[in-house]
Amino acid sequence: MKSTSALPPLALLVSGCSGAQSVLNAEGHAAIELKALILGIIFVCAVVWLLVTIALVLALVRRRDRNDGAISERKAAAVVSGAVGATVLVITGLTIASFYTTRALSEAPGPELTIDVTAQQWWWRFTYGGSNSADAFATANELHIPVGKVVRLRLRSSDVIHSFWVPSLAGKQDLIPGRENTLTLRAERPGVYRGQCAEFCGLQHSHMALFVIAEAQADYERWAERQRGPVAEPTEAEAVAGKAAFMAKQCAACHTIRGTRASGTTGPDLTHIASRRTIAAGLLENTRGSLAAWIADPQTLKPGTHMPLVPLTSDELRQLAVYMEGLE
Amino acid sequence: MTEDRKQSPLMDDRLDDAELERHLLQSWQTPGGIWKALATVDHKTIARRYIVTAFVFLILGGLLAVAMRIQLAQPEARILDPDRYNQIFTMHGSTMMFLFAVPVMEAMAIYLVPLMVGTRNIAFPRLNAFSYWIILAGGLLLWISFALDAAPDVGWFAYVPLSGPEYGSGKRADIWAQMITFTELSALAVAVEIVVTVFKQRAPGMSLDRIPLLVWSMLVMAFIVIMAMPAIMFASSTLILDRLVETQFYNPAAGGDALLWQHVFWFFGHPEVYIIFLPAAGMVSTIVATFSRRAIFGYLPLVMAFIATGILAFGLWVHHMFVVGLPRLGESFFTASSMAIAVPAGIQVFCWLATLWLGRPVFATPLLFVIGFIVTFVIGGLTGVMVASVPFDTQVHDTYFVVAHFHYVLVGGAVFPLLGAIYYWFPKMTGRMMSERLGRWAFGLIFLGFNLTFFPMHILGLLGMPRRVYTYQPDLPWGGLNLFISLSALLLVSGFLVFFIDVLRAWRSGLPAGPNPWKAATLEWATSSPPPAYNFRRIPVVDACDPLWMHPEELAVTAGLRVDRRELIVSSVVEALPEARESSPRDSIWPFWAAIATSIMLIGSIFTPWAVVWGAIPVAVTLIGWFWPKGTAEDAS
Amino acid sequence: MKERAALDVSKLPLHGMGAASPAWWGTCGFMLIEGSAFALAIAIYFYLFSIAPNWPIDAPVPDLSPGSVLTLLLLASIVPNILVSRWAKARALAKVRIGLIVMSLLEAAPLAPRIFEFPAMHVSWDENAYGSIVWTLLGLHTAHVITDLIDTLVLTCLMFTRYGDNTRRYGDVEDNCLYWNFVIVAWLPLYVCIYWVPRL
Amino acid sequence: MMPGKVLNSNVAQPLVTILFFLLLVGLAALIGLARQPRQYRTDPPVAAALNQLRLMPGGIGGAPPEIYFALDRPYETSAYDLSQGKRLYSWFGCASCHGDGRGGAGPSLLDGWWLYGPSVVAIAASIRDGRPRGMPAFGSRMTTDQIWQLAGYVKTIGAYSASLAAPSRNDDKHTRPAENRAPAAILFNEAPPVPPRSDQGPSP
Repeated sequence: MKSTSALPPLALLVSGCSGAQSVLNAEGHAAIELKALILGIIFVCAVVWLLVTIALVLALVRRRDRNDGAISERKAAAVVSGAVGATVLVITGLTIASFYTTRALSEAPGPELTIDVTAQQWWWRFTYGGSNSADAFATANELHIPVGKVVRLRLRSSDVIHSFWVPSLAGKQDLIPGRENTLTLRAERPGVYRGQCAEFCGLQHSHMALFVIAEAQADYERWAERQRGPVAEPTEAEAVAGKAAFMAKQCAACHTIRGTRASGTTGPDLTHIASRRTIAAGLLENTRGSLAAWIADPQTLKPGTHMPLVPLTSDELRQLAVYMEGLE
Repeated sequence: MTEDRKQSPLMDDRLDDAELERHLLQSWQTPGGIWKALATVDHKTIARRYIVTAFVFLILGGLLAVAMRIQLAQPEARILDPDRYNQIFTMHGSTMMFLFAVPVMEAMAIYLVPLMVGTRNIAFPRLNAFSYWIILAGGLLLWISFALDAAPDVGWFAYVPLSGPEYGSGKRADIWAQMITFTELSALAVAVEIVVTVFKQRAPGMSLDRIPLLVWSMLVMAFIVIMAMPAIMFASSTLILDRLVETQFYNPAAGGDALLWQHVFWFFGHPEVYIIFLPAAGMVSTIVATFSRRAIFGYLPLVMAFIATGILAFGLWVHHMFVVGLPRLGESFFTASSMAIAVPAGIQVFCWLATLWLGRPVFATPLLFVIGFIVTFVIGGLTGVMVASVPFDTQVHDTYFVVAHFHYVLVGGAVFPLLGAIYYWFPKMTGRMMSERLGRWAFGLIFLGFNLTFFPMHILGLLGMPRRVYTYQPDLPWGGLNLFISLSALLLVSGFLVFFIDVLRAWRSGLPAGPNPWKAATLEWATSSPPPAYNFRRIPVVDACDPLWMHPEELAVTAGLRVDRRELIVSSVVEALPEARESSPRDSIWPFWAAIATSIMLIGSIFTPWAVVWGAIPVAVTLIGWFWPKGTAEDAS
Repeated sequence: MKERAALDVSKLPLHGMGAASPAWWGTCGFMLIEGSAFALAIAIYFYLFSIAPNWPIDAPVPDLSPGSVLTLLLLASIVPNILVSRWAKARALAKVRIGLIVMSLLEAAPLAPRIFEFPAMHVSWDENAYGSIVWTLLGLHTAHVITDLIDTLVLTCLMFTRYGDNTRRYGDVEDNCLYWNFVIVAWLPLYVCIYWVPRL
Repeated sequence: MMPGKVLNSNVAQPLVTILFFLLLVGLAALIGLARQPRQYRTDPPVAAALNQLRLMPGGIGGAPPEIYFALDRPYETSAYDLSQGKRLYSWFGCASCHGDGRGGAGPSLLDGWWLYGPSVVAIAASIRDGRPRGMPAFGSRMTTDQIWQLAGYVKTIGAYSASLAAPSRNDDKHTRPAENRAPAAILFNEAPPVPPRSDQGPSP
């Protein structure tokens, strides 16, 4: 009933813009190290499991002689001690391996770029260039980084505990209220990497995705330049009407569009929303249709989200979507 | 005392067997009637209730799991809304951990420990009755709140600040915290009973090196409960204080700390796993020995491994917190200690393998479950080694890999042995045999269904699927595996269905078992099945680890106990030399009233802190009623 | 299975005392549980201490006098407590009765300075984490004092009834004395924590 | 002897347990009929109906629309809506004038004096349409649903007695007891109120 209205935009879901979100698809410095360690440990453990299972099967089906009592008891004691010794060796080896990986990961050189990450229910705010410098800008749910550069993320939460996890680039790190954590990334290859909140954070924990876009330094600079720049002024009549609706309706109270009256900080910064691949923290592909669907009824698409259902006429809705689409 | 001597009470050495049984029954049996049923303190009756209750919660928790699997079978499914889903996974975890796994292991201890150490009732039987009513009240609190749409929705470890005053609106988190208080209260009571029963009520001659391994494992489990549960009681109380009267334990703005919760919770939460696993290890040791037809290989190393596990269990809670940003050096220490616990686990597995190797295995259903246990538990243990590694854990923490890992440990490591134990001790508890044919079916379906359900979750985790998501998007490569898992879960459910059908069938019309159907070695098989209210006609005297194998024809017993009152033998801790003829309390309704008074106080305190004050008065009154002497023969000295 | 009488236990006492009594072990078990709880509370005190920029948080150090008076009162009750325990072991009914009355008073006495201890913290439980933990420590210990006081009062009444002169009751008195000693011993680290650690 | 035999302990115990369960699950189902699920989405027609505030002349006091009662007064009784209201209190900058509730540039919300009457509908109207002497109108900035949530919250913090459904303290530093613990009654005489007019609601 309610959900049928949600299906068309859902069916339009992203095809090209979701990078794989997989530990095994390692494209970052840390993730590559981790993948090697993970596969190594899994291999060792698989061998151990195989040996134990073989021993179990043999113990169950072996042919039994009449009187092998006392001798085999002693032999068994020797074998068991040997196996315990082997266990000690294996886990010592794994401990050392894991220790060296930890050390290798924490020996990264100083950061060439620092980005502030603030998590809130249920989206990500990325602030570039410090919070009060003139050319600082904020974006949401989409993190652009230059390939091959060491990027340091300052992780903070403004409500509950979240966890920043982009498996193709690095292991996860929690964002904890009252504390600041850091995570260092270095993408080795350009690409789009999907990530997701990994610590249960309430109703819409499932829909708190982000994309990391690693691109060549020049592309990154171009992107940052445009983000820093002013908002695109609407020219089309529909878009102009959309802007008016945006300012007149409740939208402006929570969202910022730099260069306009809209300066709310509760929701994501929309100055360059059209440059993003998805909306609503990775929920929908960023198209006019899904923008309209999202604005029309966020609570059906993402029940419990803090974006309220604002009653709009269909004209207003279309105009708003057109306006949003023009905010490149 | 002199008075009693003059009256020369009825002693068991002057009676023939039939006469003795009649008198013992008169002293020990609870007469029929609902009212009397509420007052009984027989450990077997209470344990049976505990077990039935725990399995009811297993079924309820399992149904929740099925609901989650239906929701996750396809991407963006809208069968459950996120609020309901969050309540369901919280209920599933809390029910399985606090209302099924821990209570059922304690229940097995309550049933088996007194029988295996050769005594007539558990120590503090009234406390035992109390503990049952308390856990029942806690379970009902949780499930009634679920029916009221007010079930906790913060996960079974209820991290603050999500569960704290600002973000956990309503009474949901308070209900979770108070449910914890109920279950811990009952667990602590049972732990004390087990410790004292094992220390002081062993049959004469059952020195420490002759204690059955199951009893050892239960003893270590009881000590872990005693050391670990205060942590969770403290955690849940401070949470409710934060929410109700504004203390600031978890508020960073006022000097508190969100991570403090995680430290305190996991200081309990990790040992909790061993509270569940160690009894299972004891069951495995027992079943392996019985069906290998030989004494367990490596009794001493096994005991040492149990104790080492119990101690190490307290040194690795931080491995649940590897991604919260603690200093790396400290994390490396916890990697080492977490890995180290693989050594005692390895010792146990190798000793069981050696026992099977040296013995002549009989492939009865209990042994099948043990074989399934070894295969799956080793996987769970090895993935445990994996997540103990800090760098490994940063990738799989809070993903389906971890979900797979702990289901392998808890279902593979504890539920498989438990099901084996039910098949093994069912004849003792009911006097009837379960079906071998259905047992094989149940084992086959559960083993296959379990592995098909949970093994793919490892892969899902590596493919990046976080846990506790109510849905996922269709473009993510998780759909196929999730559908496969949901279908496999049906197989697992059908296996449990066969098991429960077998239980019901056997309870009604199973073949009579006789006292010792498996030709086992420990004392519980020396009495009839089911055991009479007094457990043993005469208390056995023990001179070996496997008394019934050493002396298959006759049982050495004591003589000289009174039969006109409930009397048993208290013996010394190490050598089990008899020290006194102690009386065991009669049935009493007071524990029931005390449990009701305590429940009113605890539930009231969800709503107002003053409930602790006015609620304490009826609790004190019922406790005085409980302990006030009634002038029965049991009070004589 | 045939039974063979191997051991005659008819000469054993009908109730063990001290370590031969399950009740004694039960008391020890509960002391272990509560000891763990106290140890944990102290650990949390130091945890909060370690993350706070200054300690106590936004409050002067607590006044020494009520806590010290309470400590002295508790320590003073050790001697009569041990005496009562000995009399109970010797089954001296009259002495135990008097001793229990005295102990009831001595156990109620610390509640008076305890009332003044809470304001002496100069911080309310809801002001900050420091206030929360010291109030919790005091509250936890007060709960133990009150529990043991009620136990002592009930035992005192019991000793004046016809059930009084009974090995079990004497055992109960001994266990109660043991528990009161635990309440005293548990207080000492709390006292150091609450009153002296902030002064370091 | 017969009933005793029928109800011998072996059969009676599981029976008692199962009976107990059935009884209590039945009880739960009964109470369950009265349960109140959380609502995240207000249907636009419902929101429009909720927006029909019937106020007395002068905007003082009034009656909520019929639908408010049909919905069972959710904004005053649902803990979820109340805590959402609390969130909105900080998100929409109420604190810049009303402080933590004790007032500042704007009047105190905790002293028991309601300039326009203590009914939730008057509070909602104040938020939606604004009031003379500085209270801005939020009708264009908040949705009807949000206005009601905020109004419910504001009514709770200034209530005369604590209610079971109430949000509790914030994790930021706070200066007064949380809403769930103490109603504002302890602050009723704290600040001298603006001199009351008889038509501006009852005094405490």
